[in-house]
Amino acid sequence: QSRDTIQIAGSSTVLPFASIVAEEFSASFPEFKTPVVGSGGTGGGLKQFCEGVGENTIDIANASRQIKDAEREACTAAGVTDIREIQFGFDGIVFASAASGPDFALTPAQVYKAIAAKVNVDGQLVDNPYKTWNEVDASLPNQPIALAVPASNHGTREVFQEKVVSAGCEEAGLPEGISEDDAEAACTTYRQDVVVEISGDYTETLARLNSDPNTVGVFGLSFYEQNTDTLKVATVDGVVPSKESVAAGEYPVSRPLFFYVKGQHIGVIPGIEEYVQFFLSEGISGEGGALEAAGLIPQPADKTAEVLAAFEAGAAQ
Amino acid sequence: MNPTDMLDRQIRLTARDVTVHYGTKQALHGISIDIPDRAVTAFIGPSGCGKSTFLRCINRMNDTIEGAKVGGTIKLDGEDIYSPDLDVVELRARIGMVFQKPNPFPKSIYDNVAYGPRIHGLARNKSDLDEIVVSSLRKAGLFEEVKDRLQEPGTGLSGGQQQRLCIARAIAVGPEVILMDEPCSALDPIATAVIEELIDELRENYTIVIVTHSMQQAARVSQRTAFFHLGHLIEQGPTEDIFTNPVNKQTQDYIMGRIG
Amino acid sequence: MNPTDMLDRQIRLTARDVTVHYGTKQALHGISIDIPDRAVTAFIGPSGCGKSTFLRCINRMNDTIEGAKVGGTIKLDGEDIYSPDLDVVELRARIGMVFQKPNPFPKSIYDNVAYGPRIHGLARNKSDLDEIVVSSLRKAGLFEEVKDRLQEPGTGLSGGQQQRLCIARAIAVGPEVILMDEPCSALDPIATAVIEELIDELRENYTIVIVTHSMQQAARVSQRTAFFHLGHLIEQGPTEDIFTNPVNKQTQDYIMGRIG
Amino acid sequence: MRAGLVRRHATEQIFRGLGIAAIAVALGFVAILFIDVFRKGIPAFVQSNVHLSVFFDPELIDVDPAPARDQFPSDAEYTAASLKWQRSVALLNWNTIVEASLRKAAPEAGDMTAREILSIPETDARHEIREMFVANPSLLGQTVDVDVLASANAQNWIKGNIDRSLGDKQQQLSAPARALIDTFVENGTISNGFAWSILTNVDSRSAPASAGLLGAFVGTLWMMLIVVVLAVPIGVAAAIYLEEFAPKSRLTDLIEVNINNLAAVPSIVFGLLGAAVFINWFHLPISAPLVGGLVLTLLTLPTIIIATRGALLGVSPALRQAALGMGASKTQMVFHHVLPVTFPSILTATILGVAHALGETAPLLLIGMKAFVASVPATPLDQAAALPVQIYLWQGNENRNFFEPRTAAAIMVLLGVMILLNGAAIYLRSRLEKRA
Amino acid sequence: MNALIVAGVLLVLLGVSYQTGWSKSRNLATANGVKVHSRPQYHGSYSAIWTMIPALVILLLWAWFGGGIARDYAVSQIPQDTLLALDQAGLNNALNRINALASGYGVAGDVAPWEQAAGSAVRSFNFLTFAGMLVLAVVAGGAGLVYARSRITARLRARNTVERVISLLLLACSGVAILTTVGIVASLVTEAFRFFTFINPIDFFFGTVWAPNNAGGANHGQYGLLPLLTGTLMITAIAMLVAVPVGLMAAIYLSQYAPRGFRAVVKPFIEILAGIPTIVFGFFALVTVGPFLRDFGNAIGLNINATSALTAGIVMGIMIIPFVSSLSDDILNQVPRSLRDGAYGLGATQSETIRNVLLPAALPGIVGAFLLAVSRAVGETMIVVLAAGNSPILRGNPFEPVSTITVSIVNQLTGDTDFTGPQSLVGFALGLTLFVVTLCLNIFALYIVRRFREQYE
Ligand SMILES: Nc1ncnc2c1ncn2[C@@H]1O[C@H](COP(=O)(O)OP(=O)(O)OP(=O)(O)O)[C@@H](O)[C@H]1O
Ligand SMILES: Nc1ncnc2c1ncn2[C@@H]1O[C@H](COP(=O)(O)OP(=O)(O)OP(=O)(O)O)[C@@H](O)[C@H]1O
Ligand SMILES: [Mg+2]
Ligand SMILES: [Mg+2]
Repeated sequence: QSRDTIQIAGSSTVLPFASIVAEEFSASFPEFKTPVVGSGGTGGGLKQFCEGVGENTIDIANASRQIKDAEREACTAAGVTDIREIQFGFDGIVFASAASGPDFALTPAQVYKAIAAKVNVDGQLVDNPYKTWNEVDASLPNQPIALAVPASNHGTREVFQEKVVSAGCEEAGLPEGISEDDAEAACTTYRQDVVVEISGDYTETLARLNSDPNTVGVFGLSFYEQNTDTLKVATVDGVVPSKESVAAGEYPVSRPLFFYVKGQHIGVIPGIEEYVQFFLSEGISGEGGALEAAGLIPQPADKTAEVLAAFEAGAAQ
Repeated sequence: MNPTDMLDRQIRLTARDVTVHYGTKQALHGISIDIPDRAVTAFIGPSGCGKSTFLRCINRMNDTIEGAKVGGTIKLDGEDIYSPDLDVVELRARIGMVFQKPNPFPKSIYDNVAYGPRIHGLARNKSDLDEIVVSSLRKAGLFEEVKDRLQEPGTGLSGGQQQRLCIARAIAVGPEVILMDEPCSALDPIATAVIEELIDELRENYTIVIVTHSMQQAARVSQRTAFFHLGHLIEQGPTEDIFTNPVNKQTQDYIMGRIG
Repeated sequence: MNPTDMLDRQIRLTARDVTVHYGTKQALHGISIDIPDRAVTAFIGPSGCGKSTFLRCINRMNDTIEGAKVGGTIKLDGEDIYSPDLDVVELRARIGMVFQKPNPFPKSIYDNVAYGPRIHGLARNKSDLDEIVVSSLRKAGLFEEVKDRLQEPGTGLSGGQQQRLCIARAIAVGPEVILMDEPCSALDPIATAVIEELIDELRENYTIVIVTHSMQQAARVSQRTAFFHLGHLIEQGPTEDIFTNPVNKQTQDYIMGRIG
Repeated sequence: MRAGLVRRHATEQIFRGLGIAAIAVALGFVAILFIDVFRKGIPAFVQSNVHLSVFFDPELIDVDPAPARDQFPSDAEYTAASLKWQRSVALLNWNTIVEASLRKAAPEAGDMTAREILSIPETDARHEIREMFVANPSLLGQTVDVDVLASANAQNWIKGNIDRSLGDKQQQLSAPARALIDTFVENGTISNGFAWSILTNVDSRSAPASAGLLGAFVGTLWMMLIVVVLAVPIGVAAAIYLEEFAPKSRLTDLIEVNINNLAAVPSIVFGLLGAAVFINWFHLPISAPLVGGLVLTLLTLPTIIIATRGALLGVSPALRQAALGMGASKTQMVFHHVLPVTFPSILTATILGVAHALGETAPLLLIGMKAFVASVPATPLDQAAALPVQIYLWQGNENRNFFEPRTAAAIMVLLGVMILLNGAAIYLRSRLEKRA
Repeated sequence: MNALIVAGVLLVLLGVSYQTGWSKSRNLATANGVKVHSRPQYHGSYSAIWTMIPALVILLLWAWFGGGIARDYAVSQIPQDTLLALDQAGLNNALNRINALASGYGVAGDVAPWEQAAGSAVRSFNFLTFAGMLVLAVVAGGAGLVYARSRITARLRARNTVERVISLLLLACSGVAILTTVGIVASLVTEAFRFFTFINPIDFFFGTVWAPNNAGGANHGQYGLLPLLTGTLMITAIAMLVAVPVGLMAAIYLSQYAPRGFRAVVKPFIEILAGIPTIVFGFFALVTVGPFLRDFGNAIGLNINATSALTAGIVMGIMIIPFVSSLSDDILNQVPRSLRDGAYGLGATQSETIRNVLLPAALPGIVGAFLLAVSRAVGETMIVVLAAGNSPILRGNPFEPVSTITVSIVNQLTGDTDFTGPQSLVGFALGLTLFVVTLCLNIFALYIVRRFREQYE
């Protein structure tokens, strides 16, 4: 007989949310087994997802970014043609430092200046001279610069680069007349002495902070919120990151979260449809729902309705 | 040939032009010899002359030594023992061997002796096996000494005891040919006498080849004697003839204790 | 005591009430014996009577056997060899041993012999060492046979050659006391004669204890003989006396070949 | 020579000292790790329970009576109706009942919001109560004493996992909720007990305090069973073939090198292999201990082969000759004499290999076993997690205050499994070991 | 289910055939007092082999070709005109749907009538072929049994046959290792080559900068292998510097000096180190060892980074201690005691005996243990991720952060990267490279060991 448990895999950012939904789903739908939620990263999850159609492939891939065209092609080539995208909320990305340390009020430009390999000093691109934060900007604490950022294998890195560093780079301005390539390199190359790249999860970032308390770390909002006793969050452009400020679009550093459903498995593996509907229901991913309590930033209800409608219409996008 | 020669009896083993090389070193040079059935053949000769090497050829134990190469032919009952379709294992079961250095298994005394009968299926049941073990140990003159400790390891025995254990182990299988490489080297005169008696008894039914350094022993137990020297078979013949009337000067010298 | 007794010479070793247990089994029962300097003492006795065990007590090789417990006292030149502050290593360097089963190291023949001199720093330089090796091998009557293959492994030698190698190895260290456990068991008469000659020569300066099963050998090489039986020292005395005029019935029986 | 002796004895002492030092170093690390893990993990074995007296209020539980079997002609119809009823029960807001019970226990909590009150019991309290009702619909209108778990944050507060002196902003619970918890602890509504939940529950994300190891534990047992059953015989057999039977040739050299090389292949690559071969090619199920076991088997094979070969190399030729001389065939020689002598080494190899497999996560990632699985696998074909995976997942949980000890507790359990598995092997080994 | 039926049938065949051979042999032995070459067990196994092999061959043929036949049959069930209209992907899709229908597994969308019909035809075809195959297998097995039985005589060398089969089985077991290698290479190679369509191999193998760019677009970043390779080698070297002396000395102490009881207790304790999940070691390194080393470095005037090659290497060294210590201990224990006695008898101290006699004699096995330890160190990931600083920069200072090949493999394969792009494919290329590098190291090691070993024996 065919598999009777929904198989999910993918992004570790989405994993906690999906797990909660899986559990609540089986509590509410006694006829279905609790879905299995695997990790493996967005890429890994989509790879499994695009392996083909059938019992030994997964039904749903969690993703902290949108599927790429090349991936979609690979999927199609393997016969996975009915891919339904579900966007279900946002993930806020915050800077936080040890609770015992000084407060940080950062701007993208400051972050850029602190970590770029070369910065613009008096119209010249020179090796980054700053050692402490207050050298970057007098308003910042006198503390050696050390920033734990997600490594390039993380989806968060892209957001961090785009919304903080690149934005900061632009804001800070580059010397006149440098080529586009050089400009991009200047905006995307970090100095190795102060930047710690974290390829693991936020716990690892936290451990870095513990081992070197001067470090400022990049965390998920939900991670920070559950560890307010040890972490202190930094404002960005003066905005305190919170669910409200992210949802309202005031806080700049956030990204949407997704999962992808293999349409061909609907009706074959029991419960997929119900799972999606349940996931998108008010009580789960809506405001005040279970996922919000777990740190998800809900998206507007009309957006959810739109997503659900598209899903139910079976629109293979 | 002498009329008392055992060679008028049936010949069990014939070796022709047997050579052995260890790597590049030649240890045996063209040995040709016939070994009669139901008789004891003694190999004598100075240390290092190739007696053990030749003995090991007879049951193909040289196969197990890396770098050893055997040439020539050896036949058991007319069958070439080096022929590719001969079953070496069966051959070794038929041609038992007692090694020069006692090498008991790191098992109990009982299991040491019972091992052969077990793998060859010689005992129908436990009491059969017990009997084989006890009688083999008894024949080797060891039973009285170890009867209270059959379950203790065979490696915890004294040198002479180990040697007798290996003899018991070899005869427990009831081989047709028994090769004994200095079976009494670690034994006192009485134990030696027991083994010699055993050999005498076994001779009734089996073919026995024994390597010994004791001329007296060779004279006592063997019917034929072969003298090896530096890898050559110098002389062979009925034991009496060899000892009383050796043809070859070297043999004479050796027996007289002049060469070694 | 007989006036020709060697005991009027200086006594090197005195054993008093030596007992050995292997686990619960008692292998030696209160052995007391004096071993004179510059003389050969022979231990005789049936297989398994405890000769090797007692020999191993003298240079504390029993320490290395798990479960072996030694009681009583043994003194070398008046010094208790079982005293805690005695240096076993030095003791063993002074009391050399040739084991019953030849146990060459898996090294070259040269290295086998050179090992002792090397660790004890007996050679100043390479040529010194070469000399020690060659002369030891020569004394053991092995040199001629192996001179072309000194760099080949000692384990590739024949049984008798291995035995002589072990003798060469032991004397290369120049011990004061040499314990030999059946040093000629695998040797032909000529090789045996060489070793006996060696023993005779060594006797001039050293104390020698030899275990042998050959009454003739004991008679030939030893000045004193001790007869063991079932773990007891039955009789000891000048060799002549023991062989011609044993006091004890058991000794007599053994020598006459009546008990084993 | 005397002078030499002094030097040699000094060397001897140093050598011996080095040996002791090495042992001390190794044991020291074991001790440090153990102390580290135990110090962190032991508190997790205490859980706080909230004693509630729950009133199954008919006004709130407004559902039809549960269907009875005799109302339906067939089992299928009954099951369908029963599931339908259960769904309608599930749709009720059971939190209100939990809240009411808590309010009953603490009259002083009058003005607290529902959210604050419900932050005290674990979120699965409502499921627990609902399941009681589903199992026994006659509870309607009755009051029953129920023990539910305190929430993770409440437990952090009670156990002091979180610094109690921190200000409101840094606390996870609101000030009234914290005060209420303290009151509950005082009046005995909340009490501490041994955390059986760790051992008897499956993993949970929505109710972290109830997260347990049972599923992962069973998954690991299945995998280890497969590893032991496959890797040991295959590994030993391969080693025997290579060492005893294979003609010594370039080819065997190649195989030898190749096996040594396999040992160095990163474990995640074995995961790739497993995904490609077992899942995509043989169509075995994903997330199944069977596949995990097979992958870990391949992972442990080199260890066992190399170690066994090393041991076989060390068997003295005299023993082999003795056996062959008795008319034992090569196979008999190997199986009757050589193997028994090398048994201790083989067991050591097994211990090391299985220990390695036991703690491995990376390959499981690619075959879908690094997953949140809230069930106990009944067969090796069911979805399951594994203990190291569980450790990994818990280790990454956001609620550090609660999951740091819990992770350590999971490690303790893993170590326990390992010690048990190895214990058997070690017992065997020490029995079989006789100095040659 | 099918598998269970097959297994059951095979088991029954096995039992019957063994029993047949066994009892025939017994009768031979009792009937006429002739000497039977082989023992009844061997005759039993002999006939079992003759029974199982034909049956298994049939089953394997079926497993191999059955799929193709079923596919052809399914294709034949598609109406001609529909078939002509289908391209390759469409055909595959149609076949998948038919098979899904045949196995009672629903399909998405509407089911065309011909699909339904084809589905049920395939279903009965599958059933019939399965049953037919089973019957055929039993018949073949039975024929084998009859043949084997007729061959069983006193002279039959059943033992030799059985043993040849055993040695073939043993060969097959070592074949598993080979197959694993083949599988690994195969599962790496295509994707690795895909990677090289993005990145020039020269840039990969000789590049000194490791900076994958995940942002998308044409800029994939730089994929220089050298920083990772040096990191791997450095950490492995440090780990071995810790594990070899400690492990070997511990082994020597345990096997030669320690009392039995002490050894029995301590050895398992040390072995625990091998089983602690590496993530535990990783956090231990990051939180405890790293800061300790940093402070220690400050105290003696060295600038040691908290996360560095040194930290990772030391902790990894600790983890692999048991690989060296336990295996070496067993092997040392196996050296015949007569060798030890020989050395003691010459007045060698214990340490001299160990160094000069025991270690050389045990060398081949000990080298095996070292190799195993090196391998674990090379293949280890988690410790490095956490403790080495994850800093893929080419530098030779062990006090600075580094990264390794394995870490990058895991990161790139399991991240949020595009699984079709070089960001993720590089994992395969790295895996393949590591495979080749360690292969070369192993060949070198074998060569060294051979040269070294020949002095002894
Ligand atoms: N390691 C041991 N463990 C247990 N018993 C032993 C051990 N070594 C010797 N024995 C027993 O102690 C007794 C004396 O042994 P020992 O080796 O001293 O005899 P031996 O006089 O040298 O005999 P042989 O002439 O046969 O060598 C024998 O019964 C023997 O079985
Ligand atoms: N494995 C081997 N490798 C190399 N040479 C060997 C090997 N075995 C024996 N030899 C050599 O072959 C020659 C004959 O050895 P063999 O063992 O046959 O002598 P033997 O007559 O039995 O002597 P002994 O009476 O000393 O036992 C000797 O020179 C010996 O060194
Ligand atoms: Mg010989
Ligand atoms: Mg003895």
